[in-house]
Amino acid sequence: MLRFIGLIGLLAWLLPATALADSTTDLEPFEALEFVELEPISPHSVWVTDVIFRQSLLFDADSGEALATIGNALGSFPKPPIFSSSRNEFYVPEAQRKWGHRGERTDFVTVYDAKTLNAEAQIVIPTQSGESAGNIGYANLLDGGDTLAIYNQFPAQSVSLIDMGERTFIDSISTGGCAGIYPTGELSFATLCGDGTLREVEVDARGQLIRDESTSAFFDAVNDPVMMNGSRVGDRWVFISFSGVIHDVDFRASPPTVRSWSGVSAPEKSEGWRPGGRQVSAAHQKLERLYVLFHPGESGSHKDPGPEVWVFDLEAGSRIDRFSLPNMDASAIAGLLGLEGGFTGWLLENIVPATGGDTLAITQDDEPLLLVRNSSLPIAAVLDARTGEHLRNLTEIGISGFRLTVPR
Amino acid sequence: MLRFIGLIGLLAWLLPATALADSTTDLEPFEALEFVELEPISPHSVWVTDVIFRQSLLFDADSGEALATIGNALGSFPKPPIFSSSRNEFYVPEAQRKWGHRGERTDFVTVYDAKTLNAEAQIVIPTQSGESAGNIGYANLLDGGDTLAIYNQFPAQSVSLIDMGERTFIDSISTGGCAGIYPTGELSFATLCGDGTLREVEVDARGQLIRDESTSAFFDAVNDPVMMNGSRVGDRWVFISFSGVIHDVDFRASPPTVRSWSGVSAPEKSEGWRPGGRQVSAAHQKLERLYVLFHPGESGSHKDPGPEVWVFDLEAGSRIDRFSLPNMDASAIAGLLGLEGGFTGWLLENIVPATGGDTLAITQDDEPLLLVRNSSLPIAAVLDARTGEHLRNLTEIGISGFRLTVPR
Amino acid sequence: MSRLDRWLEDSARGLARGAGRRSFLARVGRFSLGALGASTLPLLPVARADNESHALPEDVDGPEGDPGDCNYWRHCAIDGFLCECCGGSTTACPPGTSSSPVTWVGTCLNPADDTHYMISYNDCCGKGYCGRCNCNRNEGERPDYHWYRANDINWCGGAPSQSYHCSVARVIGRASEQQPER
Amino acid sequence: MSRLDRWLEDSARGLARGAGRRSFLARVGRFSLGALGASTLPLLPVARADNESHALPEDVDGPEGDPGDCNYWRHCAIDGFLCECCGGSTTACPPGTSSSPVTWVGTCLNPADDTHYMISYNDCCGKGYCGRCNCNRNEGERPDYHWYRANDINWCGGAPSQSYHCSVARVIGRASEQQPER
Repeated sequence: MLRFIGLIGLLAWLLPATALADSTTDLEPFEALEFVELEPISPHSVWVTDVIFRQSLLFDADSGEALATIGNALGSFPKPPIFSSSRNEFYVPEAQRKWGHRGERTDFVTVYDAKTLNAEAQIVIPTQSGESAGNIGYANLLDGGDTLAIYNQFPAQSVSLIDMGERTFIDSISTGGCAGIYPTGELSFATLCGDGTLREVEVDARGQLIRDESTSAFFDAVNDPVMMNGSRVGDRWVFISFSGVIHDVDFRASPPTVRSWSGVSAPEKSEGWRPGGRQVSAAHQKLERLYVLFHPGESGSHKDPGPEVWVFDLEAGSRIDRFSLPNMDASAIAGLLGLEGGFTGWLLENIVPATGGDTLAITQDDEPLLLVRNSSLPIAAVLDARTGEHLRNLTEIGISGFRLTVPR
Repeated sequence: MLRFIGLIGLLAWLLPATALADSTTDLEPFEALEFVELEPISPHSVWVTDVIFRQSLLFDADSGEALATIGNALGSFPKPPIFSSSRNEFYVPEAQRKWGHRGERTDFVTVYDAKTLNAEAQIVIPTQSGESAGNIGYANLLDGGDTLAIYNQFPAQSVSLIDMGERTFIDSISTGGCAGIYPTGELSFATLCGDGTLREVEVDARGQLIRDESTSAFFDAVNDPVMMNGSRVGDRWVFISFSGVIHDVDFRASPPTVRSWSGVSAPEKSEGWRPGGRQVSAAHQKLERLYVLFHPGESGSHKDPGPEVWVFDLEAGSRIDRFSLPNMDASAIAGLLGLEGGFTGWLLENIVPATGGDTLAITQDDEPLLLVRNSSLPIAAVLDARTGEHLRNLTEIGISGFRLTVPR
Repeated sequence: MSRLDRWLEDSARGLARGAGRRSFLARVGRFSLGALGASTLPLLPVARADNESHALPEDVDGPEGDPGDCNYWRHCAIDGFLCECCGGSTTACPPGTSSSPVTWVGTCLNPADDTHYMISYNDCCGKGYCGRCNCNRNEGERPDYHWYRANDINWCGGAPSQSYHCSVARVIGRASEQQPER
Repeated sequence: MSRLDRWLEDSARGLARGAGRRSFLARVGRFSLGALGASTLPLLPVARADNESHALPEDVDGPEGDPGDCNYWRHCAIDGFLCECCGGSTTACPPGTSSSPVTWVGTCLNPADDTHYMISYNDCCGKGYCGRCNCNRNEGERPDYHWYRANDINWCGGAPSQSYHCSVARVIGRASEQQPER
C-alpha cells in the first residue's frame, strides 16, 4: 500500500550525553525516519472533509485505512480537494487573513502533487470566492483538467476561472442570480438560477463569454426547488427537487433539454417520503443509476438525514431498489465508549436511535461502493452500491462535515 | 449582564422585491442588530481553552453562561488569553504562517480591549515562541502588567519580553536548560531547570539581566520531578512533584528558599495515590490553600485524570480535605444524547465510569469556586472551593483542551 | 457536538434604534446595486415607518420560548451556533465580532400571537466557530440560487472577516402569510 | 474524540537507510550546536556502527503488538495522533509532511524479547491535527525542563512548519536498563 522515500536519518544527537557516556544505551538496532508517498489514487479512495479540523482525510474505502491529509487555511468552511487525473494533482481553493481571523484577506488555490502531497504552488486569485457549509458546486475542474472554476458570492455572484497549466488566474464571468458550477465541457459549465432555469456558458481561452444559453424554466425555486447537489452522467447532469422530482438535463442539445419525472409515488408521498441531506445524491455513470437519501418528513426537512437510499434507473425513469442504512449513531457511540462488538455493541445497536445519513458518494468503477455519512457523526459507512450490503465503517473521520469526495 | 452598543440597522434591502411589492410583509415590528460589550471581568469568570476549535471561551461560572470568545491563529496549540487588570486588556501570543499550515511564519501578540473585545494591535515578535499541548508557564504577564514574558524553545530556550505599554518587543534573555515563566516581580521571573534548581532572573527596562540567582537543587528531574504547573501565593510559588512532595518556594529571600514536605502519607503512597493531570494544581492566595488533582496509579500516570481534589493548608503543611469529583463523563454523554436529568441521566451516572479531572483552577475571591475539567470531555464542573460541593457544570466548552484560566 | 442544549439565560434584547442607520442603509444600498447582479435582486424597502419598534408578544412557554433552545420560534430557518449561547443574544452579536450587511431571512410563526414574522438571521463574524448551541432548521429555507432564503451560505463573506462565529434571529417585520413551500 | 480505537492496518515499516543521512546529520549538528543553548545539550552520537539495522523481534500478540493501538509497546511515552492511522507508519511520516530534527525519546519494553529499547517519537508536521488514534502514555516522560523526555512540547517548532500532524515511534537503540523513575 505504501511506498517509502526520502529517508531522513537519525536524530540521536539529542540523546542525553550521559546516556551515551555511561554506555547504558546501545545504538543498535536503528530505524530511520521515513516519509510516505501516495500510491496512484485508487477508484475506491474518498476524501472526507471536516469543518472543525478544517481538513480532508483521504481514506481507502476497501481497507478503511486513512492514506493522507490535506489541510485548509483558516477560512470558515474548508473545500474538498479537487483531483486532476491528467496532471495527477489536487487543487484546494482557500482563503486566509493576515492575523488569524482578522486582517487582510488573500484567496488562493493550492496545488498539491498527488504523489508526494507536497504543496507545489499557491495561485493567488481575486478575493471574492464564496463559501457555504458544504460548498456544494462551489469549485469544480472543467473537463480535461486545464481550467478550475470557483464560485464567487461577494460582492457579486460570478465564477473565477484559473488556468491550472499556467497556474494563473484567467478572468471571472458574471453569473448574477445563479449559483453553482456544473462542468459540461473543457471551457463550459452550467449554473442553477433563481428563475428556475439552468444556464450554460462557454468561454474562450481568455475567459471571454462565447456561448450563453438557458433551458426553459423547469423548476420552481420557491415551491419545489432543486437541491444544489447535481450528479453527472456523461453529457447529463441530474438534479432532484425537494419533493423528489428528478430533472435529467441533457447538454448535447442546444439549449440543453430537461427530462423530468417523479421519483416518489403517490402512496410514498402521502407517507411523507422525500429526499433530504447535504450531499443528497450521487450517480454511477456507467450504470446510469442515481442514488438519493430519502426520509419521511415534513416540509423544511430537506437537509435532514434519512434512513434509506433509493436507487433509480435513469434510463428507465424508475426506482429499482431501496437500501436501509446501518445504525451509524450506535457505532459512533460504541467507538466513543471503546465498546465495539460484543454484547454492549449489540445493545447499543438496539437502543440508540439511528438518525441516518445526509451525505452520499459513489465510486465509478465496476464494483462500486456507496459511501454514506451523517454530518454530525465521526464515522462513515461503506456499502456495496449494487446490493446495499453494509461492508464496513470508516472510523474517526472527524467531528463534523458535509462532504465525501471520490477523486475520480 | 450584557450592555448593548453600536446599533447597526436594517438589512431589509435584501427582502424580495416581490414580497415588498405585493404587501405580504409589514416592516414592523423591527429589531436592530446590536453588538455586545463585556461587563467588567468578574472574579467568577474563567477562560476555557480548546485546542481543536483553537480558541478560548469566557464563561461566567456562576450562571454557566458563555460571555465571549477569543480565537487564535493557526498555530498548533492555542495559548489562553492573559488578563491585564491595570490596562483592562487581554493578550494572546500567537503564530501563523503565510499559507495556512505552510509558508513564512510570523509570531505576534494580539492586544484585545477587555470591554469591546476588539483587537487593538498586533505586536510582531521574533519567531521563536514555543508551544506545548497545555502551554503551562509558556506566557505570563510580569507584576504590574507592563511586561509580557513569552517562553521560546526553537532554536534556543529563552524568554522574550514585550513592553505592553509601548506595544513593542524589548529583548529576549537566554534561559538554556530551564523551562517555564513564573513571575516574581515587575521585571523578574523564575524558571524551572533540569538540574533540579529554580532560577530567578531580573532585568532592567531594556531587558538586560541585572540579577540572576538560583535555589539549591531541591528536586530530582529524573527521579521525582516537579510538575510545570506552579501556583502563586503572594511572594511564593508552590510546585508539586510526581510523588506528591510539595515545594513551597519563597522569593523574599535571596536566593529564594524552598520548604518541602510530602502531601502523601505512607499508607496513601502504598495505595498508589499521587498527583496527576495537565493543570494539576491551583492555590487560593488569601486562604493559602493548595488544591491538587490526585489519583491512585502507577508511575507514568502523572498526566492521568484523578477522581479527587486534595486540599492542603500551606501554612500548616498538612492536608485538610479531600473532595470527590462528580461524574463528568456521564454528564457529557447525557448531553451528547440529549438525555439530561431523569431516569436515563441517573442510569448513565451509575453506568458510565468516571475518568475524573485533569485540569484545575480556582477563583481568588472570598467565595472561591473550584473549576475542574477533563481535557477530553466537553464539560467542566464548578465546585464550591470551601466545601467541594458540586454546584453546576459548564457545558459545550469545546472538544479538547488542557487549560482553565481565571482572569484575575 | 451536543444538540439542543438547555440554556438558561435571560433574554437580553435591545430595542433602541441607532441614529446612524439611515446613512448606513444608503451605503448598503449602493453596495447592493453595484454588486449583486441585476437579474433578481431587490432594492431598499420602499415604505417603512421610522418610529420605535413595537414590542413582540413574548409569553411563550417551553422550548419555543427559550432563545437558547433550537426549538425557539424564531429559529425556524437558522443554521449555525446561536449567539444567545456565545455571549450575544437573539438580536446581538457577541463582543468583538462584526457582521455582514447582507444575510438571509426566514418566515416564522410566533405561537404567542399566532402571527408569522420575517426573521433576519445575521451571521456574527470575525472569530472562529463559537461551537455552542448548534442549530439547523430549514422551514422555508431554499438553495443557494435563492440566496436570500439560503442558510448554507457563509454570509460572513460580506463582513470585514469571513470567519463565521454565530447567528442571531431578529424580527424585521410581520408577514401576512407563511412562505409558500411544500 | 474517541480513544483507543481499534485499527486494523498492516504495519508498513521501512528499514532501509538513506545515503544522505550523514550529510543531513552534519547540518543538524551545526544547527544544534549553535541553537540549543550550551548548558545541557548533547552533541552528535559518538560511536555508532553504520551497518544495516537489525530486525526487531516482532511476534507480539494483542494490543502490545498492534502499531495502530495505543497499547503498542513502542508507544510507552508517546503523546499525539499515531502516524500509523494517518497515512504513515510507526517509522514514517504521512505524505506531504515534514519533521523536526529535534524530538523526545522514551525507553520502552518490547515484550517479544523482554528488552528495553530507546524510542524516538518524531512529530510529523506541516498539516493540521490528523485527529485519529489519539494516544497519550507517559512512562518515563518528564516535564518540559527535562526536554528530551518531554512529550507535551510541540516539537514541530523546530520543523519547517510548526503545525503538528502526528507522531511516529522509531527504535533508535537498545537500552541496558529502564529509565529510572518512581
